[in-house]
Amino acid sequence: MTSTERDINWVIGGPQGSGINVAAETFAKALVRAGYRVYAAIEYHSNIMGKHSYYRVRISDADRRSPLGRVHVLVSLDEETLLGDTHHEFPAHRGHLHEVVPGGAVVFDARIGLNPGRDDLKLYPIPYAELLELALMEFGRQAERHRFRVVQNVIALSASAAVLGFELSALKEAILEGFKGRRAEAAGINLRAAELAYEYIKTHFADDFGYRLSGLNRRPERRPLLVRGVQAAAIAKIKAGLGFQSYYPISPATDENVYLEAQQRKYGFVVVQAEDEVAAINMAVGAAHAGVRAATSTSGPGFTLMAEGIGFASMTEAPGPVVFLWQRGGPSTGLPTRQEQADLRFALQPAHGEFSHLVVAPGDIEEVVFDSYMAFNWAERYQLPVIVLLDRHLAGAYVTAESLGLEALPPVDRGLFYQPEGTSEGDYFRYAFTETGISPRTVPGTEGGIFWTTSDEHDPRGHITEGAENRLKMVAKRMKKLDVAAREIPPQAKFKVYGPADADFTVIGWGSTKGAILDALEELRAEGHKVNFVQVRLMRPFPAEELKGLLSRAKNLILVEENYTGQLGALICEQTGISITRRVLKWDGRPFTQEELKEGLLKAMVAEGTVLASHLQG
Amino acid sequence: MTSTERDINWVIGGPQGSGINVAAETFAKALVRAGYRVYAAIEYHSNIMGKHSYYRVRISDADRRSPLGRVHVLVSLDEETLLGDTHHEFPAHRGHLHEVVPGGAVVFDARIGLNPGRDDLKLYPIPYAELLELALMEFGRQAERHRFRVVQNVIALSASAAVLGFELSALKEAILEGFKGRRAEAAGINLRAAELAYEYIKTHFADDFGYRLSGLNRRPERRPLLVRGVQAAAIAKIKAGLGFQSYYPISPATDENVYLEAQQRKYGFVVVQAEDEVAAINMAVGAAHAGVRAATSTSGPGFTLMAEGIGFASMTEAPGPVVFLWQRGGPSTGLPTRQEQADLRFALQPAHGEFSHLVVAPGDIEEVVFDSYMAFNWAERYQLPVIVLLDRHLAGAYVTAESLGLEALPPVDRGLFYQPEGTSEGDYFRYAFTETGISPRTVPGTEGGIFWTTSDEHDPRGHITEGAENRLKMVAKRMKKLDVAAREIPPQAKFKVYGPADADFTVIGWGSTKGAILDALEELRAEGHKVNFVQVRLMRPFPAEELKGLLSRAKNLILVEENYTGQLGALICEQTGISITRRVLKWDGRPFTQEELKEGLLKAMVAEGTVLASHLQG
Amino acid sequence: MATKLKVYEVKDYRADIDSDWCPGCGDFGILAAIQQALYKLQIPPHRVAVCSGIGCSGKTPHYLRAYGFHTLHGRVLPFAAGLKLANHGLTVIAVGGDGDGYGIGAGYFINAGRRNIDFTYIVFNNEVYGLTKGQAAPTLPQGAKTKSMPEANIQQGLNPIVLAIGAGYTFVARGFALDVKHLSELIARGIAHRGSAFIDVLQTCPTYNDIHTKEWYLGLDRPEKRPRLYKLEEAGFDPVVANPEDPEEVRAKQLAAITKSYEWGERIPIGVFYQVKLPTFEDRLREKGILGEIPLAEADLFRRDVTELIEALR
Amino acid sequence: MATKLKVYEVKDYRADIDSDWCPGCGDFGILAAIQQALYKLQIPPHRVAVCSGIGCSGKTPHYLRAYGFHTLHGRVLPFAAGLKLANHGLTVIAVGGDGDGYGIGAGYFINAGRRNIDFTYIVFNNEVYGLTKGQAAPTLPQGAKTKSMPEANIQQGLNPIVLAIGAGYTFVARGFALDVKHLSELIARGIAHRGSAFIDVLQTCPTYNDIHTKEWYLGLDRPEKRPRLYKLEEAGFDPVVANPEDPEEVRAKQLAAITKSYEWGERIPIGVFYQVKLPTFEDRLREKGILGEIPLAEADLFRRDVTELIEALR
Ligand SMILES: Cc1ncc(C[n+]2csc(CCOP(=O)(O)OP(=O)(O)O)c2C)c(N)n1
Ligand SMILES: Cc1ncc(C[n+]2csc(CCOP(=O)(O)OP(=O)(O)O)c2C)c(N)n1
Ligand code: SF4
Ligand code: SF4
Ligand SMILES: [Mg+2]
Ligand SMILES: [Mg+2]
Repeated sequence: MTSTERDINWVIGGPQGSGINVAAETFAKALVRAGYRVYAAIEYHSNIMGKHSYYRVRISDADRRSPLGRVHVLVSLDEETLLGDTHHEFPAHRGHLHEVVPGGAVVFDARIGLNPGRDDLKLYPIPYAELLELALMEFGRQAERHRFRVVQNVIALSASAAVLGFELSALKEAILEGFKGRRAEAAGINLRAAELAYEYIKTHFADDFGYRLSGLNRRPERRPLLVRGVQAAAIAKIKAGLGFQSYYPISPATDENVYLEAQQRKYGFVVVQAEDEVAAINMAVGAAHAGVRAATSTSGPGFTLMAEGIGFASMTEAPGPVVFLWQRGGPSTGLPTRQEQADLRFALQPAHGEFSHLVVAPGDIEEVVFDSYMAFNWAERYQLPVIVLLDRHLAGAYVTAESLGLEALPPVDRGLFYQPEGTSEGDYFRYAFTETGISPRTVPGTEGGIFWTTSDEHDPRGHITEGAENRLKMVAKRMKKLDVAAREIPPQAKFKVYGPADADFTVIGWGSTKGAILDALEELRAEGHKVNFVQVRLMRPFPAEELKGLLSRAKNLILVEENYTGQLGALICEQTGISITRRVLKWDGRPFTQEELKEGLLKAMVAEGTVLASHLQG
Repeated sequence: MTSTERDINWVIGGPQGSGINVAAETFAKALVRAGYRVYAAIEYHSNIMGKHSYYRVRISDADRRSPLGRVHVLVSLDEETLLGDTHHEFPAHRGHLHEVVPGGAVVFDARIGLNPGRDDLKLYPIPYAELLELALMEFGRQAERHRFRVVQNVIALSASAAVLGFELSALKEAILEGFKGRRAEAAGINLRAAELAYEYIKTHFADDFGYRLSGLNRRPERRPLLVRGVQAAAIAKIKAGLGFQSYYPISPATDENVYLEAQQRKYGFVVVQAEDEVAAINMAVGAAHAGVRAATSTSGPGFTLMAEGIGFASMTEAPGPVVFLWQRGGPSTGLPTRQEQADLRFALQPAHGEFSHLVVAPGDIEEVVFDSYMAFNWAERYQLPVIVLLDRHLAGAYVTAESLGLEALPPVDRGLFYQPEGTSEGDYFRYAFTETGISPRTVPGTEGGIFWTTSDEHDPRGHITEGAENRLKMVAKRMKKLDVAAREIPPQAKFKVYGPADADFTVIGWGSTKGAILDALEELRAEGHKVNFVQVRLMRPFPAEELKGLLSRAKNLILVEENYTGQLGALICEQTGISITRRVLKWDGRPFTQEELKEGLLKAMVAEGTVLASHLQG
Repeated sequence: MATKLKVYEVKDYRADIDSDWCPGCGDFGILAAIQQALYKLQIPPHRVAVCSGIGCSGKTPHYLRAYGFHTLHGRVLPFAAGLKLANHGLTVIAVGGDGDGYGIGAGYFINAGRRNIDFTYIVFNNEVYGLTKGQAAPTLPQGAKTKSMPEANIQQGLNPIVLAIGAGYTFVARGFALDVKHLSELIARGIAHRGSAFIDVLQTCPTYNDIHTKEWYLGLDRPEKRPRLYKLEEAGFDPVVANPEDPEEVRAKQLAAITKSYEWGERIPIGVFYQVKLPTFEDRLREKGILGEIPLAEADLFRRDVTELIEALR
Repeated sequence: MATKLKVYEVKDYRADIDSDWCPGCGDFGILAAIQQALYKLQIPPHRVAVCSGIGCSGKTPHYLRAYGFHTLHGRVLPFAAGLKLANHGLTVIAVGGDGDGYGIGAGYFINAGRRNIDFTYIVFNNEVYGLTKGQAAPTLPQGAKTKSMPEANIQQGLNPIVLAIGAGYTFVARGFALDVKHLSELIARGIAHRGSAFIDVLQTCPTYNDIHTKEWYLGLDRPEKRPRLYKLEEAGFDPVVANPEDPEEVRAKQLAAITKSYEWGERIPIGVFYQVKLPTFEDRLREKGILGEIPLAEADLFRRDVTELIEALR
């Protein structure tokens, strides 16, 4: 039985600000505690309150990395979740009712006179308000019914748990956790509401739902981590010795910054909220030159403002910063809270002129940790800015994982330092010409290590010069460092190959699509297709020769990207001359569901050309 | 006799601010008036006073587009011009004495005890100070000798003219022109100084200089234009109907802006000096949306700050602006006053996300006019920003030309407009989906034409929406316009082929290197080589198919670029899969001299690989 | 034009699309005030261009029936400047958040003051970054901690009125989002003012700002329930420079405005702080003979004869 | 450290490279003043980091023997902020032009005032864009026309002192480039001041600014040859807030400074306009328990145990 058939997809939807995220995350935690594996991710608008959002929790007995499109249990807090906003001049979505599988369950507010227009669903109308009223009555808090409105989430959640046959006790335990500190007083009401909803299902509906959790094997003994990319990146940065982070609020990078801010005290580093991204990047460059490991974190619109500072950092051979670029839907302000992989091309040449920098793109949690950590080693070793290219999907999706792989990380490498003999810097040249192009550095404060630096072209001392001979050597010196990096960076950080070497079809992708690709490939292989996957990780310096060999031996190539133009495809052609004629793309602002990608790949196997793989998810 | 053998290269050098540019430009004008053709360009530092600068005037009887490295007449105002700044820890140059051809002339200040270290030169030590003193005496102005210091330029110039056998009267006429208005009172002294210097040569030196102007045929009857790129671009913009230009001062774009500022009154348009380039681009986008033809002009560092605004203009489908990017030495602040072609890659993807814009790169004055003018037609027809990619060499080098080719320009095309029926915009959709992706526009102020626009993804009315279906269509709509442009833009605006179709070697280049390439190819062909030249003009949308056909038929390809990485080469490989294995590059901040390029091409013809073609010009 | 005869109703300034602001957001008040001001002045909707930055406040143009430009974060002023200079016949209103205007846009806020282009700039001052979930904005006082912030604000709040005066704005005012009538009058005055009119609007953000709330501004937290806000005009404050030629008076009025701007906490002034009639940027361009009466966007600039420019090259 | 014992001479602060400023440029005076201030305070050269923007002024660090960072146009303040926070043990000086600081850098100039990081910011105010050949800078008065400008300045000049006060700087001063002794004292005071010290320096640009020249500042154009400049301290002006806790006094001193800043033309004050002792950004970080005594750049941050963070994910 393939994963799509075996897994159970629980989806809750409602207006933004109504608390569905709390309900979903509580449920995800409860499920993990109970020994299931989950993939959980929210889709929401760039809006604070009122617009439609929904949260998918995919329940499995093995780690998954992509959302499912088909829905087994749909939990709705409003009518729009069921039928969409079709009353608008330009409706944004058609709701989720049509995504529910035959025999699937729909939990909804009994007040809605629902006509599903299909008879293959199990409908669970629940009197949210009445049940809430009951709970409040027991605590004599009816007067506060408005304030406790949000408890309807717990009611809907608990009802759906009952439908699925998930233990009430386990659910309550998870709910309780949400009410620590000053929120504790509300715990009772929430727990009681959960009980009432659970009982309501048991008493009013037959226990005959077809998709049971019991179909999945559990391993309660080994509890995995439930982690999102922003957490993984932040932890890796702390581990790497982050000393300074500057940022300007922007989705989806904000969560990483908020996480780091909360850890400043304990680990002793500084996070500064700058006035904009221009200030953020320049603060980070200043901190890097001062000798700390510095970083900044943003998404497309902010990154575009950092362009100037990245060129500056590279020109002055600053040992950093590391720039975390969490891609989102573009161009311009675009789709602030949605997924896209459209900043690769820009990240490769983020400013005018020719300069050296590194670009690495992790595809899963473990790689986020590895790359985020190594980025600092590389920044200091090669004295250049490093861009870690991630995305909204990787940032926000919770996945289960055995570990973050911190144990396996190489030691901290701070690169070459100059050891002054005397107290005068007479024979110190910050930009000395060397074999590797890397010049031993000092940090401000070092006696005998004084240097100058400038964004203008400069001589080995760091003073301005426009001489032709020096210019030729300095440009070569700075660019040479990329060749050294290309030699030293480990192969698995460049690209990875998954699946049989002799596949009929080789899928090529990067970043978070790795999840959907691996999930879909597992299914395709189960169905007898011989497919493998080449995941490109290091975008600059690009492993052109290695990849060229690999790809030219492949039978058929299929490019998979979440953008319109196929940016990795263009990069591969630029670097290897190999043009990929089968492409599965999507640019609708949503990550591939496993079904979308599988279907897209099947189409691509039949004929060359570009397949748009979108089921128009809400 | 090839052009390098026939032409005469006159070079004057001295400290910045000493007035050599006036002397050189006066001489150039005088020569043109006398019927010669000239190429004249200055090399100078990013400094206001004191650093070494020099001005080359190449004298020919046909239009040339590139500098000569060999010098026939070297006119020096200081010792550094002769021997360089070799006393510095990191000398910037070795002076120009070594560039003088055997039998060449050196005009210098008699006070310098010059030991040229070679005996094949004709030395003309001139007592600058004494001659100036004489002139001042005749006018009783000795007291002001400090103020008139600069007259030494005229003395040196006139002496060199005498050496070359150029008519004094013609020279005086040109000098006189420089003293109009409040400067008129100084005319007499300058003219007298010129006479004294001229006589000094006649009386103190034998009239036996080997390189005579008489070797060149003159056509005094047909006086050509003496024009620089900045002037050509500005005139074309005015002709195109420029209504608004915003800018922030930056070399080498400033001259274009200064030129335009001076024409505001006469032609009725507005030029605004903004507080930075972010303001400049956004002002221009606002003006474009308001319905005028808007532009901004900058170089690399400023362009990087315009990145955000370009993505915004494209996302909102503004009918412009046209962005003039005058490339200079990068990265970062780089080499502010020097030449480089290193912003192509960045101009192709100047911000995050995927959006449509045009990039066109003229290679000579005529193309600067054509592209600058057409850019506005394209911006309005396709409703997107257009980047005209030029460079410091094109901006600053004076060349002679018969005309600017304004007569041949197509009519103004403002694109599609929506004609409102009623006074309500009920049925107007600013971003209506159409066959071509182009939606008829209105401008603010139009009754019944009200629209909304946003940098967020939007629906046909211009209101924010995050719907998947609309997203898929809107992205495709915006990108589709590139296909339409690719169909409609005339072939000669895409690329041009010069020379025999069946060449053994095909040189590929772009931008101002066209000058050196054509000059060098003429010479190579004269020497019996079968070479032709493919000049790529339209960088986006890239004429991939047409070029692929052309290049795959070529026997041997040689890439020529003034940068380190070979950016056009990478673009060609990305777009056609053709990788060019012979490359002639330079990144020393100076344009190719005809000799450097010729020598480089000859090397490239013998073996594959990259040739660095630099003679380390001062 | 036909439009001359037509009388516009308030609803003519409403776009038929529902807003996505939180219930009770102060932005509703500012939106209504803008609509009423335009109605009061009877400016035809199609002669109005409303430009905005990015933020909750940035969504305003979508809810107005007028040419709407929802631009970039922090760039609304340069955009509005270009738009106005290209068509000086339009009524141009720029709106944006406090983060948009005083944070990322501070450089443009300051330098726009040096031009006095004839437009009105309305800042939605809610002391937080609303759309990004409530981080501290540049106007939030140091040490303040809203419910949305993990810890107290480490940066100082700045004084927009002082900055506006120092930058050279010729009309400087402060309004309150929930006093729509007063605010609409301020906005109408700002629009009527020839030159750059700056209006800082104290805006409540019930979702994230639990410090300076409606209750707080209205003094409902005080025993005597006396509003903290008071109106300068009612306090007999005269912000208008009678003789712009007189540097003494200009200085005096500017200082008075700055002095007033320091009042905060127990008594908070709203109303016009400063106004002076000076040539606009457009006037200066006209004076130089660069700009004519016909807006550039309506002029025919396409039959130019450039022979003179070409001949100058010979 | 050994450095403690050592006595530094002025020449120890000079880099052995010749400057490329024009003869008679005011920048020479500012350079000398910085060197003398450092000498006066005997700060070891290797403990000093001088950061600059781009412009003639931006070249300053190259001529000083100290860690020199010649950064980007308009970005010197954020760069200096990051550098200082990464190593608060260093003496950090930021320099730049008026275009650099009040034009393209205005947003950073304003927002840096909100942090009070312990550094000194010196603006070379020559009213022109020197390195780009003399266009009007944001401090040039409207209507003024230097010899380098084709026509009179169409934009207003801004008042840096008012902006600095409004932004929150805790030390605000103005100096004159050609009065090296007085300027070096101001700079020394600025460096000694804990917090962000802002010094606007009236700088002559003989090449492009023929309006506010040495002669003009010194009043040599006047019959009685009386200098236009006078020293605040000599005029008995007291800029220092005695009790920072007292909002009344703070306001009063700020207003006095602003009032003074409006004096221009016949009498131009130089000296300290305003000074108040407030917790620096570093102090605030320490208060929060985030920053320790050891500068981050010198701390060992590489043996962190993150198990707690990982366990929290289970
Ligand atoms: C360049 C850039 N950086 C960051 C963001 C993310 N962002 C969107 S709105 C906003 C701030 C909103 O605060 P404010 O300007 O005060 O407006 P409000 O939402 O409070 O009305 C930010 C930082 C962005 N859109 N663009
Ligand atoms: C982003 C950017 N835009 C423009 C320039 C060109 N530029 C160099 S210096 C300068 C202004 C110099 O004026 P100011 O800051 O007053 O310094 P000054 O030369 O007067 O000391 C400009 C615009 C640049 N280097 N970078
Ligand atoms: S977050 Fe605040 S400002 Fe934004 S809409 Fe909600 S209440 Fe209004
Ligand atoms: S241009 Fe002015 S500021 Fe620049 S170096 Fe020359 S005199 Fe000094
Ligand atoms: Mg706000
Ligand atoms: Mg200046």
